[in-house]
Amino acid sequence: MEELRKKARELLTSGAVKVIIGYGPGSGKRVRAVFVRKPEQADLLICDDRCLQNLAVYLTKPEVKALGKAAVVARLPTLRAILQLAAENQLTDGQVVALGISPEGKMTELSQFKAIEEFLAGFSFELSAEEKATLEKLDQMTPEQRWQFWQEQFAKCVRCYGCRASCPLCYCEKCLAECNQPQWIPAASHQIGNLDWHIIRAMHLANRCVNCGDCSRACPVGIPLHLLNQKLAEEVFKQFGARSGMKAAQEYALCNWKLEDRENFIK
Amino acid sequence: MARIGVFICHCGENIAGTVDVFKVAEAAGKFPGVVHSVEYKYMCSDPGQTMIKDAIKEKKLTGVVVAACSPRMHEPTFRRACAEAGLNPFLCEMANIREHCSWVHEKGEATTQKAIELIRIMVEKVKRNKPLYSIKVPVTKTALVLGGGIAGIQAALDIANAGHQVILVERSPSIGGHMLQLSETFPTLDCSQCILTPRMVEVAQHPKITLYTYSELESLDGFIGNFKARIRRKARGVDEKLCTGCGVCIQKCPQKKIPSEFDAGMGKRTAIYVPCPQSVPNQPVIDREHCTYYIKGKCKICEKFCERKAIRLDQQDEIIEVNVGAVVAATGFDILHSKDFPEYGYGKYPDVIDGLQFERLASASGPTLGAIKRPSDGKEPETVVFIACAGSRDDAKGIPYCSKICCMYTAKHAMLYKHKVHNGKAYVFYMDIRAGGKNYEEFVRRAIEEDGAVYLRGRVSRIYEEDGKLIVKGVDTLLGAQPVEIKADMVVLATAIVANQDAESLAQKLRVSYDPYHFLSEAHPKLRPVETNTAGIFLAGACQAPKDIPEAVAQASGAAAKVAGLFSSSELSREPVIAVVNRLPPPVFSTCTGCFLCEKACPYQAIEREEIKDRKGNVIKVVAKVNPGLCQGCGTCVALCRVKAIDLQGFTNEQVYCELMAL
Amino acid sequence: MEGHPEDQDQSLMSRVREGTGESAYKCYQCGKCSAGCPLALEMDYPPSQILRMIQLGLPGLEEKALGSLSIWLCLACETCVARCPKEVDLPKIMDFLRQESLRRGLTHPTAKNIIKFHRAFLDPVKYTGRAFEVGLIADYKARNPISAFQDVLIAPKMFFKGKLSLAPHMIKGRGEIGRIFERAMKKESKK
Amino acid sequence: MKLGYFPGCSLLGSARELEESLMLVAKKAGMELTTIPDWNCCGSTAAHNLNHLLSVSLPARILALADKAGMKEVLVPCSACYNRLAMAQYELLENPDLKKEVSEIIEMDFEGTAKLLNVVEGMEKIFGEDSVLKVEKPFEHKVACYYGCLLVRPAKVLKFDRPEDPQSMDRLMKKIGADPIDWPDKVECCGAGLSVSRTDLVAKLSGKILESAVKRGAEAIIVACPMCHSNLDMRRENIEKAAGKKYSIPVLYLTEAIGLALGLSEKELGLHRHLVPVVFPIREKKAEPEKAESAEESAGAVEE
Amino acid sequence: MSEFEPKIVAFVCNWCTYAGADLTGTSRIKYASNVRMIRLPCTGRIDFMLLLKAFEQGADGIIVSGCHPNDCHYTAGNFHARRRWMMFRSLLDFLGIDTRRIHFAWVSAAEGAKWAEFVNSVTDQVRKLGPNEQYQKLSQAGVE
Repeated sequence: MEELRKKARELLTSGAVKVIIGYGPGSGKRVRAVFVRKPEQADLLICDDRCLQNLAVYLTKPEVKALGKAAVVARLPTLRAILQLAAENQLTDGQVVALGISPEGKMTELSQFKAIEEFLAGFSFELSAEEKATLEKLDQMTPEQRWQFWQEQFAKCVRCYGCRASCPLCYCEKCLAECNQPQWIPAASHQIGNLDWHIIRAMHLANRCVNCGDCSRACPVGIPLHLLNQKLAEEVFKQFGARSGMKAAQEYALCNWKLEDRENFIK
Repeated sequence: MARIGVFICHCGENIAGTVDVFKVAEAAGKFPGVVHSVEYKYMCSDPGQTMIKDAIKEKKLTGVVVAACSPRMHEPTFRRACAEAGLNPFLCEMANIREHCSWVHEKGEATTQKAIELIRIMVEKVKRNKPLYSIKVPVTKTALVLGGGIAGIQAALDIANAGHQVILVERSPSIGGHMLQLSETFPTLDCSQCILTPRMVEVAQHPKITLYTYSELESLDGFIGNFKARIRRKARGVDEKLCTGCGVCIQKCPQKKIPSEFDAGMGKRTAIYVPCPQSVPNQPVIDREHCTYYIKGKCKICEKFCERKAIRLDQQDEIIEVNVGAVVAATGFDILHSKDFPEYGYGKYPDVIDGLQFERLASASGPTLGAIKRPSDGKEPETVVFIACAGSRDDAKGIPYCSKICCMYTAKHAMLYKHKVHNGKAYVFYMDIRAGGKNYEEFVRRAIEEDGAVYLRGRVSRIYEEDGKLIVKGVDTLLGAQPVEIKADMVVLATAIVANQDAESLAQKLRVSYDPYHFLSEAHPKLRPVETNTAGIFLAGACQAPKDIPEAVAQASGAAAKVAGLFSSSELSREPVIAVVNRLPPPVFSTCTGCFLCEKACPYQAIEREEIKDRKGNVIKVVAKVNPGLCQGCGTCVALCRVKAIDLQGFTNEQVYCELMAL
Repeated sequence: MEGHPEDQDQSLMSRVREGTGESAYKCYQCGKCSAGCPLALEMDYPPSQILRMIQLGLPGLEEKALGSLSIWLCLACETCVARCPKEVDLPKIMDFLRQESLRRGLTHPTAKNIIKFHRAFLDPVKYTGRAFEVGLIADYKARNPISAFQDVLIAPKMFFKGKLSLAPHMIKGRGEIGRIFERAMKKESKK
Repeated sequence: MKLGYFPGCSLLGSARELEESLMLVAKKAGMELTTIPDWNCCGSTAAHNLNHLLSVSLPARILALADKAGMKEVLVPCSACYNRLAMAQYELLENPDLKKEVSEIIEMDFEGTAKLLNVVEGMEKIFGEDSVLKVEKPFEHKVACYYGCLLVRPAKVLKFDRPEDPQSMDRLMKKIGADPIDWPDKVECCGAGLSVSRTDLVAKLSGKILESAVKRGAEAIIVACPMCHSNLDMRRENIEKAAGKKYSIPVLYLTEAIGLALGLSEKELGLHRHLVPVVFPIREKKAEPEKAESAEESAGAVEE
Repeated sequence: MSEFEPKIVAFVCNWCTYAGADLTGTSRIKYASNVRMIRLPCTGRIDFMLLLKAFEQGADGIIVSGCHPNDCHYTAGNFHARRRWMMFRSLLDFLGIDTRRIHFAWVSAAEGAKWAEFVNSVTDQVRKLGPNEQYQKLSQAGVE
């Protein structure tokens, strides 16, 4: 943590960056995102187990961009999000400094995409055994049971779009949910609209989601949305060998194809 | 408010026999927005079309649905009729109640009901149709032909003779290509150079053809009718305007032992050289890799002896830019090289040679003046083994395809050898004899029956040297796969035809697709064999697939006809069924987020990046833009776009959505 | 699924495909294998012809292939597959044909020596874990009296040169090896 | 330096001199060879002729033992064992179902991580660029390097040298002062698997190889494989009988030739175990007369 | 109605399947009249959202069909579509949506008979599954 604060002070003092996006004290025992703009505020920064939010979400916000070059405290999913955003032309190299935090809590300054790529190459992007087991459990249900499970979940959805707001890859200025000519997604939070919304969101995040889990954490009614994204991430990897956020010049599996792609359902 | 007219065709009994057209007309009349609904015996007939035209005028229709046959049949007819009545043709849609309804279902209520629904779907669609206008693109009436082999020469001459400017770019110092290397051609055995050189001269003298030899395409931008090509003119070291082609420099050049590319290594050349005496242009180039001056910094003998003072040792490569409206790729082929045949000792034994090398041996203008002499000791070989399918149809060597011309040229080689060495023995190992073509089979039979070439069906497993002979270990499968050993003096491998080494990078420059073997791909294997999937770029010759001379020439003329067609008017007009990225007033400018995932997906590279700038010129955002010249309207980008910022005219999201809502 | 004709029956062709993953259909009978095979001339049918018999699958031909001497003469020297333009793994197919020939009891009479030798080789391995050259020669001769004199000349010389040890080597994991043999035999015979 | 080591059955018996010479050279180079504990027979030609599962399972046990012993690289001097081990490893890694089945059969987990080295690769390591070994008595003979089938094929699996015209042994021979000939039979088959059961065929195939080497002036044949050695050396009488002529050319393991050049004695290297005496034409007199003699002989043989 | 007649919506590309279905017509091959075709230029254009909307509009079964691999009029639209459907289908399955109601096929312009057979077989299968209750219940629940 001291290391991080020191680096933050350094970066701000030297003027290398104008703002540090990191975690700071929130209400109670919680932490929240803070935007440190002065070296003397660097001591606000916290880095511990509570700091899970994917701060890459702020990088595409015009208000944040207006502050100038940013450094962001970045755990692995945040680093992946940065590369994925780069692959989607939302960030350019050198625009952001990542203060990479390894799972052991060690900090590394990564100012180029290449450095982030190399840093990430040292870590596996496999789901944890626990995550795999959860998916497996769902996979082993009958379709009816799965339908039941998800319907119960989606019934709770109030369409607050917290999932969208927390997602670093939901940076579209005008989300499809707001398109009304035609109105693809019924606006009200009834069953069909909810199902549509979550299917569409999952499809849009296929091979883009970096598995930070912020959607589920943000959901006020506790829908395990990350499962949908994890499922598709696993499918994309299994079928096309692609993982999101590995390279700044990443290819997107769904705008690509191979003659050897194999399915078993097209007659 | 929409005012839609519905016109239901009986098609004689074809529709009316199964569908209750009267009931359909009545039902359609009640759809919201429909102000006119009629049926008629033959809508496509003159009176039928007149009905539509009259209704458009009288009822002030804003959209027309013709319920009849397949739009693939009569959509152009009815759209034309609408246009004649002053309605934008893209406000007319067809409901297919014949092929998709009356012909495939039994007479009855369900079928009639289906016809009604099909019309309802189209009515809902047409209500959202917008007038569209054909896209006009200006055309630069100059063609760029890449490659000066027989295909490129033919294409260039045909286009030029149709009255258009041509720029012909050839990589090597002379045009002529591989055909110029050949001795005689099958199945007529006429001399290759005798028929080719007049064409080469014609190219050089044609007022409409600009010839750039020793030049290569650097890059190509733009789209059909409006390409910009950058061409690298490699430093020749000789001023073409001054050089008379007297050849003194070549005689005096001290570097005389460089293997000649033109002679496929069978002969030698100097460092300043022309590939062969018939070269066009006949001005030499300096091969800097081998020239003493460039290696050691002194020599300049050529400069000293050149009376015209045409030698330019300090010349640099030059890049020129040209505007062209169409491109013909005629970059030809290569053959498989030595490293691929360890079992045949090709590259190890000098007397194991390839087909092109044999051509040079057999050519009257070749290094042996047409005498068949083996490379190792210059002796006349008494026994020659020819091996067809050397590398072709060989998955293990990565070439599963048939090289197409080897059967014929191997028969020719065996024949030429027998004509020149009467007592010689010619053995041909073959797999199948593929001699489809005018007079081709007869030609092969002649090699066997009249010239006595011995054909053995089977592959050769191995070649090795023993006692000065090449031991060819093969098999004859017609003898029950009996191993056969032939002691040969020379072996000629009909090595596979492969794409040029840089074919892939050329394809990427041209943005045309290519197959796994790097041959350039035609737009459709049967119906569009000379076009590529990039509009305005055409193919000729063996860069597309292995071909013989007549085929290459035919394709070149076909490509030339396509180019001449394209150049027949100064503007080209295209269907407006293309994708468009929305543009909105500031501060949004476009709902496009600039993720450019569509860019990769587009099969036509039609997605471009547009920078939106403020008044000071600062970039506010970068959004996608569709190049209307390149977009073919498949709509893959539309399905991919998360925010639906991109849409396909004629099949917009709204149109399709409303079709579904009408179900 | 892909409806390849081979998958639909129990022809030798489909058995080969199951057993080796190799398709005899890939072969287009160029004969390069027969041309390079060191023993093609000794065989009753050159290798490419064996493949042809499998390809055709006509009555009698499969038995002819399985009953051939060729499959037992194959040295597995891999010259054929190294040069095969269609990358057909013929030695692998030969291995399978030998085993199939044993399963179906179609083995060529003069191949019996070869089989005896292979069995004689494997027996000590089964019981001791390693091959035993003295035993091998003795055992092979016992199984094959006709050729009893073949190696009479060599064996004593080998002793003399210290090249043959008289006692077999016993490894500790003999039990494991025995079980490996049992399981492999059982599973293979069921195929 | 350390390497895992799998001797194989032949090296305890008919190919003792290969092990002896290899061990000596390795020791001299400071290379420690650790034998796989409780190794078993690879099953050789016999297993893959009769039972596919057995032919994979026997090597699988060996490889599993090597894994267990933590060996990263295993030197397998016998080409036949090397080939069987490499083939089984390849097959098992390619086919997860088979891997599972075989793991059950051998009662051990098979991972197959160890890299296998054949004897030529082993010697390249032991006698490589940075080796401490010095050539003391150059092996100045014209030699025919004979690789046989098992070292180079199938190339897809073994990925060793150029399968049609390998050079690695030739390079090693040049290094010790020998003059390797260019000849076409480097990778021809000697008849290995039929060594005992069809001596007639083996005599024919091996005879062709001998003839080709002698004809091109070789003074020794250098081999890497016990099978090749036994066919060319132990079966010499059979070959001579079939050919109707005598051949005196000795057959040396490459380890023996290297050992000689390093100054090791013939006895230590086990040269006395050969059936064909290791004698070279005397240099001073030049090799020509003897070669001429053998050429005459071969001409005579043809006439007979 | 004595038996349940499913509503089938087919999304087809203009160049292969639409033309193939035209050929079914010109060959006068009869098939179930349950299908309604939506013509699009290419399978690449078929947005997965269209399939969702079709279910919501009461479709009991859905057909998606286009050119065979390598035959796409636009060279690669069908390859893009294939990847999309691979993902979409596994997502639907993961959500418990009955994937037996969505059928994919490659039907070329020459395969008029295949089109008829395919439509018939899909219609039969969906008829056996009965009405699309999952979605019907959702829509009822959705009425506010």
